[in-house]
Amino acid sequence: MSVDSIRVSQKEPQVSTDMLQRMYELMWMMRQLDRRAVALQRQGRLGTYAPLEGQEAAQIGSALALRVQDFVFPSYREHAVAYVHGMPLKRILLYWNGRYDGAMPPEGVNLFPVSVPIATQIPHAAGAALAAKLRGLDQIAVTYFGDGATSEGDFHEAMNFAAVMELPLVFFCQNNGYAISLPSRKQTKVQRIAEKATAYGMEGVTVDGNDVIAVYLAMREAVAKAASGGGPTLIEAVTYRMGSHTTADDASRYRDASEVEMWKARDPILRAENALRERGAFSEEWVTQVRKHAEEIVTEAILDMQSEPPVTLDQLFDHVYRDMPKELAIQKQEALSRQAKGESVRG
Amino acid sequence: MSVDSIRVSQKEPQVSTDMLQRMYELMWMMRQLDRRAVALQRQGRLGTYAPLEGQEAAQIGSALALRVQDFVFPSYREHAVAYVHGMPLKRILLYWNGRYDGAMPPEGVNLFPVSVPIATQIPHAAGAALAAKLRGLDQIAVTYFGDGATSEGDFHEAMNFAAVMELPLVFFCQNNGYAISLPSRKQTKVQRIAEKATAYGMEGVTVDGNDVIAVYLAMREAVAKAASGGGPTLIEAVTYRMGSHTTADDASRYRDASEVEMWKARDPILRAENALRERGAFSEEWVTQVRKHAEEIVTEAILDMQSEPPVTLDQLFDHVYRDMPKELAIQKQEALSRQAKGESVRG
Amino acid sequence: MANTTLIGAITDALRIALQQDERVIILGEDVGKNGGVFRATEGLQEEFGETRVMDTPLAEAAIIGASIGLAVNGMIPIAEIQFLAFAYPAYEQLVSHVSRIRMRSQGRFSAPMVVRAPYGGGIRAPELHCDSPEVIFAHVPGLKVVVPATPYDAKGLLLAAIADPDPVLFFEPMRIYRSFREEVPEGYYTVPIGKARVVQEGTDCTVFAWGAMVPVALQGADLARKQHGISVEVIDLRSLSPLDRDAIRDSVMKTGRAVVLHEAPRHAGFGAEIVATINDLALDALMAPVMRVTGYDTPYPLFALEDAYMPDAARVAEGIVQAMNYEIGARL
Amino acid sequence: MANTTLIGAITDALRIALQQDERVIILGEDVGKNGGVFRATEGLQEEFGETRVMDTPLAEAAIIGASIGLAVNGMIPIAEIQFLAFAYPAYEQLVSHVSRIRMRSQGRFSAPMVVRAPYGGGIRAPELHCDSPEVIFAHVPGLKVVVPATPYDAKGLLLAAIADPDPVLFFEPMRIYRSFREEVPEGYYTVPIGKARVVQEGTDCTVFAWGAMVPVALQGADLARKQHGISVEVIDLRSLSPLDRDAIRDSVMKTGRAVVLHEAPRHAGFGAEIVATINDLALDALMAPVMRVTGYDTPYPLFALEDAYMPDAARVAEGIVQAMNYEIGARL
Ligand SMILES: Cc1ncc(C[n+]2csc(CCOP(=O)(O)OP(=O)(O)O)c2C)c(N)n1
Ligand SMILES: Cc1ncc(C[n+]2csc(CCOP(=O)(O)OP(=O)(O)O)c2C)c(N)n1
Ligand SMILES: [Mg+2]
Ligand SMILES: [Mg+2]
Repeated sequence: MSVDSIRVSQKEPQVSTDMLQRMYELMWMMRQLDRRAVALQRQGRLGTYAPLEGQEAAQIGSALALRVQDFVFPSYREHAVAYVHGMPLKRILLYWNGRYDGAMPPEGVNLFPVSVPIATQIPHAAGAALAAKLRGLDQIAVTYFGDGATSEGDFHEAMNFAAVMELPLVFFCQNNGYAISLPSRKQTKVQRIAEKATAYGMEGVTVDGNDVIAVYLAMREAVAKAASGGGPTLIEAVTYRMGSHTTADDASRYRDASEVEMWKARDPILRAENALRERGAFSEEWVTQVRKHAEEIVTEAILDMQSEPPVTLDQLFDHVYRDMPKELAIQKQEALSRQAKGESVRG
Repeated sequence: MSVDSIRVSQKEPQVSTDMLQRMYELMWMMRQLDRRAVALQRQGRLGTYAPLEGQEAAQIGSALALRVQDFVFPSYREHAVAYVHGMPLKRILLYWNGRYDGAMPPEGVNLFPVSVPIATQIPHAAGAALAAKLRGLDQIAVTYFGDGATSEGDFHEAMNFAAVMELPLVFFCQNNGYAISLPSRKQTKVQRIAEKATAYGMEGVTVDGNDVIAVYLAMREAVAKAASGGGPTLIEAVTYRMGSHTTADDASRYRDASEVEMWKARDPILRAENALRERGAFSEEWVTQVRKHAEEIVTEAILDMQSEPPVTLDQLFDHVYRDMPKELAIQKQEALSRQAKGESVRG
Repeated sequence: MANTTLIGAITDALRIALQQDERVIILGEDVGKNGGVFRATEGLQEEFGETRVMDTPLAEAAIIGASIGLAVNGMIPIAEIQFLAFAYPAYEQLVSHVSRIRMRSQGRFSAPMVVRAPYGGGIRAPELHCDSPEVIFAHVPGLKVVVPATPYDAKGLLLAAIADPDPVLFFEPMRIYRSFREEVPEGYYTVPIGKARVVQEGTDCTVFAWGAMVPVALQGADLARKQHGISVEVIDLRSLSPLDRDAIRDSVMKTGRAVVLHEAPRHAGFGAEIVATINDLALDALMAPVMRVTGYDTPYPLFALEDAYMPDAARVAEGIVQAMNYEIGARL
Repeated sequence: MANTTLIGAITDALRIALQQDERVIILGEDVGKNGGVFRATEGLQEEFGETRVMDTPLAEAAIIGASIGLAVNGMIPIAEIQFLAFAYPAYEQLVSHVSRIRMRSQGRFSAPMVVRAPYGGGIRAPELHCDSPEVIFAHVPGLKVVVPATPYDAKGLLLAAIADPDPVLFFEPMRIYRSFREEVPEGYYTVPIGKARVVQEGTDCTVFAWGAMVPVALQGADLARKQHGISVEVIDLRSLSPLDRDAIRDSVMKTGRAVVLHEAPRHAGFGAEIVATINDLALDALMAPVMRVTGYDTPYPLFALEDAYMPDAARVAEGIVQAMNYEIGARL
């Protein structure tokens, strides 16, 4: 068990420069998306949004280590994971605009919808991993959650299930130091979330969550282990949320500016930039290109999101059950006739 | 942390012979009660009952280490704990006869009623310990539960609360090897339940649960630690339930006779007898006296239980709220008039 | 045809489902070697192996939560909760996830699964084994709630539940697990979910019941007939969600009087929904208030008091007679 | 008198309770430095210290479970659940323990405590923040369920809840946390739990509502008056358990028609209990079926659809008009 060691990627040059550039591109793009989303929310053009800034390395490093067939069960802040795993940016934005398209990955993308109630997605991952095992699939399940989630019963029950059933599963905890306003030291008495794995007889790994390569390597190892029958791993990626909990939150109420400054210096994108520079793979041209590209993609996604047709009442009624019960069909008719009378549905 | 060492009491002669004799007496008495209760159930004179045979040392050793003011939150099998902490035997029996008197300790006895839903009592203990701490009382809380209970979310959440809040609390797990039919190795991947304490930054102790002195000493230490502000401890007492899970269960369906035989050799009463013999404090006269006394007490409790007056409808209606809502008062009147018309209340 | 009990019919249905469809698995506490605490899964692990009939750790939220993952990833889990009152810790998973995954993903994912749980009182069981919290599940859109009252229905409804594309909660009235036998067809058949059953026709008053209260309804009807010559229709709702509102309307339109019977406390119990359904669809025919014969508004008591708590035939007959004797307008 | 919002009145009540009684403590997620996600506990930790206003780890079952232990051991805990939909994991503790400890111990122990939780929709909140599951709590004997609709009531009912010898669930309609202000007395006063409030008198039809639906009821009543000259009585139930059945009876005996309004899905929602209460006590006066204007039988949707889902004034007026236009016997 490597619970107490924060892995340092520099010792392990197992990542190609191409890959590192790809990581950088993705981190840059997601940061753009994130900042634009916060701005859109301020303008009233997006609902409450949960920003990820600061956690790009943890999310992208881990998601890049997954295979397309692996099944991801995210919390609500894993926009970058979702994107890397195949969810279009437009849909990610639509979710935060209160639209179901955002909870619906394209066919073939094994991504469960966002789970808002904390830790509730973790047992789902255990079930999916069990299904993969029973069906003999070359597939693992991965679940993402925060430091706060580890206090919930669902985390515990799922960890225990996975360990005792030796499931192909990676528990990926982004320890960003806070659960809304609660600092980790008031959340748990252990120094490292990864220590919690001990209680289940599971391997726990702590990784520097702002080091994209370190995260990638730790995840790749855990995925390989799970896929080859080695059972589950708990990975703790130590990171920091630079912004507020959501756009409805004001982090300055409970965090010191000095702490935020300290973490700014550990910025994951800067770190990747430095790593690229060391390899001589960072140029102004290249990065200008990267930024321009990101800008384009993000802008396009936002425009796409905004030009989405209004929602229809079908989305409210048609998928409660596969076959609509009679009473619900009557209610749908009533709703349609109310709508026809002039009440409109917000889009 | 002494997670991996099963403490051996013989090395620590910190228990007086008087105390050891008292332990023996209590164990003997509770075994009598237990066997009589099983017999009563077979005769239809008691409801479903959860026998404790085999777990006398774990229960009595630990309960004797408590102070009268300490607040106990038991599961459903802790009849011996309840008795040692001040609950009359008669009431213990009444509970298993479906009577509320059995869930109501005498004034001054800080014993919460039996908790049937597994692990749900554990957070209560955290709350009581927090109250003691906030009020500055010289009181700790103790909660009892089984190996199976450690898989429930409530166990986890309460352990975390207690550790992070440094509560005066002892978590006492009787690991009797089974949760109904599920053997511990299918319940959890760790060898020792006490290892689970690590996840919370709590001390975990495994003790030979069939060695009454060892249990007593471990508990005394944990109680002293909690009482002096040292925070919570998880104690695992390794023991075995000799009988079935309840009188509605048939343990032979899922346990080998050879396993049961092996544990018979580790009988806690026999072990205490040997310890007394070593100290020259065990004689046939004495033990005859002990048995006779136990017999008398238990028989008296059973007779008392059986001569209890029939229950009244007051017990159904009067304590749902302190002040009976109007609608409930109407319902009580209806029930009373139905009863007057000839329907009787089973007692 | 086999002469079997309600629980025997359940075991039969489970065996058929395991045989027919490889995706079907059973999971829960003590369902394996022990065959469940009521023996509903008796012999199934031996027959189908540990990967089809799996004992889980003691954790209801995880049993239901994992079932969702199993279902969205290609399996058809049948989860057993040992007693329905122990499903409370899984309520979150049921409400926030099981019931919503189809809608949340607009059909991209779904959770075809069955949750079986014995429930109800009357067998001198220990505390908290006897709750009848049907209403808290029936209220949740996206779930179906089914309660069989006969061996025939138990088998047919359970097989329908397993075949259903949506999650079905299947509540088993343990009081009548073994209280009578009936001929049940061998092999596969289903009873449609959402259709009530007219147990006995009558013209003066309808009694609505489900599960273990159906035999009580019949006894009460019998008393009312013998003592007062009242002709009572008895309807077994079988499914609380979806509810067969047409059957409720049709019967009350005919009889003009109704009694609702359930074990749960009255206040905001499922009986209120039946009264409201009659209000919605058959108010004009109603010649007396619908009588609610239910548990009192107290927790289900320890068993020394359960006979006083549980509705019985006398109370049903009392409700029927009250409905018959009611004079419209008397209270105005 | 202070001019304050509903949430301001709650903060005021909490401050008074903390001042008055040393046993009172507040616990929950983010209630301390952050003052709660809605700022209901703003400034209280600073004023009373970390031992009176305590941030807890993220674990609802433990928050409620620990509150029981606190209460039986001499404290009066006020637990905050961040949003009511996150109380589901604590449902077990509420049903199996909070509600039963007095009865189980025949009064030897009791759990005087308050659980506060914002609830309901209409504010474009993220998914699963908007459920209105009142009925699943109102059904549970041993609990009281209170919902304020005005700043005055919020303060008085909350202080009554804190003084109550039994556990009270206090559900706060977040949609009207800050939507209007009203004069509220300074200092201590209580509003009795279990008494409904006649918001507006009327003669033709009664609308029953609570929480954020009370203003909607008033708007709907206004529409009905303006467009159709209908005189509508509006009653704010304030407490769903105990329910003021007399107030329901009295009003319907007078008006003869009723509309029940709530956000939750209709099926087995609390509206059914109101219909059933009218059936029990005022059927003879009823000139039309009670109309249920409620959320549809779907999960509370993502917010792009919430306006379509939530009952509004137009739907209330529609319900009133339907009740007025109903011809008795037309369906026979
Ligand atoms: C069961 C539940 N309780 C409370 C909340 C409200 N809530 C939303 S996010 C959050 C903090 C989560 O912290 P953490 O798990 O560390 O994730 P992070 O937000 O830091 O990514 C809380 C308390 C919730 N969504 N679900
Ligand atoms: C929440 C809950 N789930 C299931 C049960 C049914 N049940 C009663 S005892 C038991 C096993 C408990 O095992 P353990 O915790 O080891 O305690 P022991 O019986 O061995 O003392 C189970 C599953 C229950 N009472 N509560
Ligand atoms: Mg966090
Ligand atoms: Mg055990």
